[in-house]
Amino acid sequence: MSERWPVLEVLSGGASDVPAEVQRRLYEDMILLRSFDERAINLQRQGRIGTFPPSLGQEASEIGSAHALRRSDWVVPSYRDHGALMVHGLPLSNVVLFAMGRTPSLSSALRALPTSIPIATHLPHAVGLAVAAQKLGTDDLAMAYFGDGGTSEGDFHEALNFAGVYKAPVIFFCQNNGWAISVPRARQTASETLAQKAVAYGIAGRRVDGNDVLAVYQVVGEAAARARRGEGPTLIESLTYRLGPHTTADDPSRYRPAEEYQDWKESRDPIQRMGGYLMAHGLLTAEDDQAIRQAAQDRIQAEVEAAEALAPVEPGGMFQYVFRQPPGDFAIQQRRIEEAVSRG
Amino acid sequence: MSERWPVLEVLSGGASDVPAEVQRRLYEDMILLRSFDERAINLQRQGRIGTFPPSLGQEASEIGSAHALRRSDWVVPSYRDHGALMVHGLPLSNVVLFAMGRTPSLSSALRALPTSIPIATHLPHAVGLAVAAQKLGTDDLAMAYFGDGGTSEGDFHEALNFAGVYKAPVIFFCQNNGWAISVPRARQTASETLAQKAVAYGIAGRRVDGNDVLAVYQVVGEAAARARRGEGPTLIESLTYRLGPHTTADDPSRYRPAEEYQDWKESRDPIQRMGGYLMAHGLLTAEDDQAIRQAAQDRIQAEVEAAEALAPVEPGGMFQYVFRQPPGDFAIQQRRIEEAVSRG
Amino acid sequence: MAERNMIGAINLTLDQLLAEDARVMVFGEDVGKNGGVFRATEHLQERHGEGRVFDTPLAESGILGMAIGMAVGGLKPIAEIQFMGFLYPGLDQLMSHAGRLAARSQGQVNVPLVVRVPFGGGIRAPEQHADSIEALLVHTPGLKVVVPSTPYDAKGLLTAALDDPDPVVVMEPIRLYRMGRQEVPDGRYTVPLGSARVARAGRSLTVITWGNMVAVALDAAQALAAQGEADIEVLDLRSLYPLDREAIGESVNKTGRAVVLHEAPMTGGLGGEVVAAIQETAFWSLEAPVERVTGPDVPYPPYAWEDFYLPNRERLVEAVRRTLKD
Amino acid sequence: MAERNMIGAINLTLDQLLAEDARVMVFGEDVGKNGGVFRATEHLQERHGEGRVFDTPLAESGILGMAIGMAVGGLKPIAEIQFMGFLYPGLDQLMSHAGRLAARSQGQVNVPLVVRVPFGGGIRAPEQHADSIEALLVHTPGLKVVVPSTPYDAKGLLTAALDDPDPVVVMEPIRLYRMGRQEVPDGRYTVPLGSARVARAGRSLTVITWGNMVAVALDAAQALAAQGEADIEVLDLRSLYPLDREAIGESVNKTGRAVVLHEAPMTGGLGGEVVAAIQETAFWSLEAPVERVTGPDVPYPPYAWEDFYLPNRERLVEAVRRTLKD
Ligand SMILES: Cc1ncc(C[n+]2csc(CCOP(=O)(O)OP(=O)(O)O)c2C)c(N)n1
Ligand SMILES: Cc1ncc(C[n+]2csc(CCOP(=O)(O)OP(=O)(O)O)c2C)c(N)n1
Ligand SMILES: [Mg+2]
Ligand SMILES: [Mg+2]
Repeated sequence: MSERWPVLEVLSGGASDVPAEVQRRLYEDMILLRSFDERAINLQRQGRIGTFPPSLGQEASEIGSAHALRRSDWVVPSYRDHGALMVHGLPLSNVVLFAMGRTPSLSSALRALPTSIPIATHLPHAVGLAVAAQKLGTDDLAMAYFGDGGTSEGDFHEALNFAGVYKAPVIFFCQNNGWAISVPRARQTASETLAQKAVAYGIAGRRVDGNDVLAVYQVVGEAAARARRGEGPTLIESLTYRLGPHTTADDPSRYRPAEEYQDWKESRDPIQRMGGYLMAHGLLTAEDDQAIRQAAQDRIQAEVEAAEALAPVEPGGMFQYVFRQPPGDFAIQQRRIEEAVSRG
Repeated sequence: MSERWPVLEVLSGGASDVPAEVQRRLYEDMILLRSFDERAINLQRQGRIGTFPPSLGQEASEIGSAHALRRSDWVVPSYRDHGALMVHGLPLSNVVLFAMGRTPSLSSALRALPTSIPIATHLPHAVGLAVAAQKLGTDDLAMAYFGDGGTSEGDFHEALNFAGVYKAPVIFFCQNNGWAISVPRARQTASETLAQKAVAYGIAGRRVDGNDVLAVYQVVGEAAARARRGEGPTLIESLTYRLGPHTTADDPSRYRPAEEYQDWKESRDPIQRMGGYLMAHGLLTAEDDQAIRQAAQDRIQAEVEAAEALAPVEPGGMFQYVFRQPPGDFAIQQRRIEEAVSRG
Repeated sequence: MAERNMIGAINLTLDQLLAEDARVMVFGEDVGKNGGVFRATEHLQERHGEGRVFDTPLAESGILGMAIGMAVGGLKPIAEIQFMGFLYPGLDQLMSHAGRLAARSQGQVNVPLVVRVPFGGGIRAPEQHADSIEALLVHTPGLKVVVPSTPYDAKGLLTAALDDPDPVVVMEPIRLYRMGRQEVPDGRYTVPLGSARVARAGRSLTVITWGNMVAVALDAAQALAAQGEADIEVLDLRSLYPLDREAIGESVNKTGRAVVLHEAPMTGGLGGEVVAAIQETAFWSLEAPVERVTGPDVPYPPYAWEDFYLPNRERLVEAVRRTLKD
Repeated sequence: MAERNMIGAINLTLDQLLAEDARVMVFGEDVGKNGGVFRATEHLQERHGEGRVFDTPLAESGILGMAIGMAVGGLKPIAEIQFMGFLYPGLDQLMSHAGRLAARSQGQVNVPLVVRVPFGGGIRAPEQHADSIEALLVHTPGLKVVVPSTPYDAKGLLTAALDDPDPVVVMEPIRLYRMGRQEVPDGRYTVPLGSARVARAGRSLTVITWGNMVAVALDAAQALAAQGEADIEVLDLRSLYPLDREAIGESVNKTGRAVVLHEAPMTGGLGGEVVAAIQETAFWSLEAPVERVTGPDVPYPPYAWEDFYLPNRERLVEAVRRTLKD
């Protein structure tokens, strides 16, 4: 079966026709994301933020996919997609605030839904956003992010089926990072590939080397073009690997073979691969690289400081946004809590 | 795609190697089912029973599939599968009682779950029964019945995926009768066939002419043998047609093209086809046929009389089976209702 | 203005809402050509086209999940779930998402979604076609829940639900769809969310109820009045979230006695909330314990038992008598 | 007998139940090699094999649906749902099936299923990791629901749940998993379903609660006792369905006053049912309105707000004082 589902690679081939400045930008954003995740893990260890889900190792998938979109497209993310959202325009300070327990999700004024913690149940929203774009006569699309584990949920199925029936302009971007917490991909489903699940819905399915940022950029670009032409949805399986823990609360050494991890870390790191490629094609020097890394650190430092500078939250905040038109009960409930707080 | 999913037919070929008495039995049961449904529609029109879902036109799928099972296999039916249950051993009087609103489902002491009205949400139960058979070391299997509409529910997906992962001895028998109430198959999913949905789960998929009772018998028999050998689940798409209304509360002329109906009725009726085949092969005479039909009428008459002879229900009946160990509240709630009834 | 039954009022309202705003979309299982299993959407596809009124695949979570996305994406979706007993596979979308997206996004996103769900018993339907799960929805933060008991309110509440910027579930009592007619204005009007209605004014005791059971309450009230036994006030809540706690308090403070009536099972039913609301707003006026007359704690039974299951006039009258005796 | 925390008690119980009956199966997301995200199933796969303790695909409806089939098919499944906030996509299986199959089959089939679900707040977890939806489950006919608040009860209730022939949901308060140790017998014992526990005897007022909030109630009771202000009785319901209405009535008839305490949102919460139960069993003893101290009607907030959301000693003490004043 897998010969019918070839894995697209670009970095291993010749020169890419992606403009040099875009290639460079992809590399910079991967470094920014990696640096941010490392910093966040540190902040968590210091007790300055709570549980955090790093995307270490998945930078090519996150960054390459999001760069292939327009700002007017909808991003529908899972909890691990601060990388894609950052590319779409999300300030990193929002990510810090989220991890500080000050926002329930990565929310923003962008064309993006807030990050969704329940697995795969956000996929139908992407279909709805795509249907809305269709009915409103735009050529915008929606792209949902989720993991290999997410393919098992019923909502994955319902979303892809609806998308097929309505030929909705939606991309289902599945980061197959090998694991759903401790459950390996092979125990998640008996299908040989995840891309082949597209067959069930009469829609397009693609596999891509998810640690090859140019390949990811290309495959999403193609799916987006198809969607905008009215040719319907695409399921993309991006083959990558989570180099870190599931979240800072997880210990992957309990369940994951050390050799597997070593292999991915040493020979398939997406940043090293892109860095090597850029250098080989004369698009990056060691000094550039140094400067990019320093700029990332500086930017992250500023974002963390911005987040930490905010005043403590007030009780009213949890009532504020639940409804646009809140019921009378809210005022009473809020007052009672405020009174207890002021007494306590 | 559909050339990869050929439709098995038998009646159009030469002589079958299914034993003559089995062939004859298949025919008899199809007639019994057809006669029963016609009678039930009549009873409903006379107000003697409530809403009823006939399986007119689907007799080959119902009867052929169930005959391929053993009594120790589990049947996991939808609301339209009194035919399969009858073959498995269900007294037809139970069907009448159900339609009289005296039982919530077709329940029985057989290895069968009660009929399920919520669509497709019974499919995971079949997986669980199959896993139980597996773990208990038997070679029994479970077979779930559902329709084309049922393939859209998330539980269809979760069930087939679990079955694939556990290589469970389960058959998913999908009667594609062309319609889910008023929604045609083509608006239910964009996949060209329903059988190809098996690809998503790495399991076997088959298509069969669902109005060809010998083909259905064969395809289910093969899937059963595979399941018993530990080779895992099969999704079967049985191509058939609902000749009647969805239920007696439905009016298909509102949504269904008359020509489509005429075509299926006149040239693809499963009973006519099998009758013709048996006569052509010298296994049935016109007098036999007459006798079979008369026997069916007599049996149905007896079953209807048995059901109608029962005494009216008592209030306690609705409390009786909810729990094996009911809470104390039940006695109080029941008493209050009984008092009101005796006063009223 | 014409006399209409409830299903007619709903059909008219949908037709008008579709006509007045191109962003309104009506969809669900069998709502298109078939016009809905209860005919609530009859002729709407013909009139407004397949782009506006359309069938979905058979998947409730998909319907509601897609509807959420459509609402966020700038449309005004009105989704139909065929029966409340088939809302279960779609509950997650209401509970994990519709009710949370506004809070989750800190107000960046909101979900102006309307879900119509026929519910309740009394029509001798097969299993799981008669469930009433208002208590589950009311306990879901971020959702609003309304339930009309008259054609007039059906139109006004549905219009108000569409106008409301938050997700609203409109529960439609199946048994009332074709029971009785009422003058229903042709023009647009709303019945505000959160306001109960005094369906009958009275002085001796308040029966608090909603949906199908309003008719039972009015019937019992009439019987008791006819016999000169009691003068019952009937409060039709109409809006279950927000709950009109003021109207509850006002009525019970006046009458001093109350019975709560609903068809869902007793334990964990919304009756408990109403009793607590009475406790909180009218304790010092109470002259007798508040009784609940409800369905028993069992799955809605096959229809041979339906008359035993559903609260009826006799059971309500008995409860009223007990409450008046104390 | 050894001192154990709650998670240790649960782990021990599962180990023993697996050992004593080959039909017992333990499964869910990450319960195998990883031993569960809270380590409730640690080492169980090593000890009992992959055939008995196994991971499932990531799909809650699939887990519970398969578990139902396994139960009917002759096994004794103990399914884990990772957090109560992820039970939503699986609710349909409990509501349409687990709770109905016995009635639906007129007793031909029953579902001896145990579902373990960590729930509740207080551990600064991300969104949807702290929900408490007992009210939804209690209102579902055919289900039993229990919630331990001590290591001893955790073992006894889990064993009783397995012995029970009906489907039982065991809600495990996450915050109590590692909070405090208690002597837990090594041998088998059960805590009967349907029986509340007087966690502290008192005469002035009854606080009725369950799960995490038992600790808050005991804390408040101690503070009020220390100041000589009041002698509070704390009733730990332990079993939410069946509900021990007798114990509620007995306690409130003795004290004459009550406050109901839970962390779920107020409206439609189980607090309403408890208030109604008091109304029905102890109305004539009541000297003041029953108050509810609960979470507000909002989705469980991000953890910066957690201490505002969760009922705490201060809020309970204030409510007790108000109730005593009347
Ligand atoms: C509906 C639901 N069930 C369970 C969980 C708990 N959970 C969080 S992440 C996770 C694994 C997800 O794996 P995958 O989809 O592969 O994404 P990844 O974390 O690898 O990016 C689980 C089980 C959840 N968040 N939502
Ligand atoms: C979960 C759920 N949603 C909706 C319904 C209402 N309903 C009953 S039958 C049906 C159509 C089923 O079509 P299909 O699966 O093709 O089976 P068929 O009736 O054709 O045999 C619908 C929508 C239901 N019973 N359950
Ligand atoms: Mg993964
Ligand atoms: Mg069909």
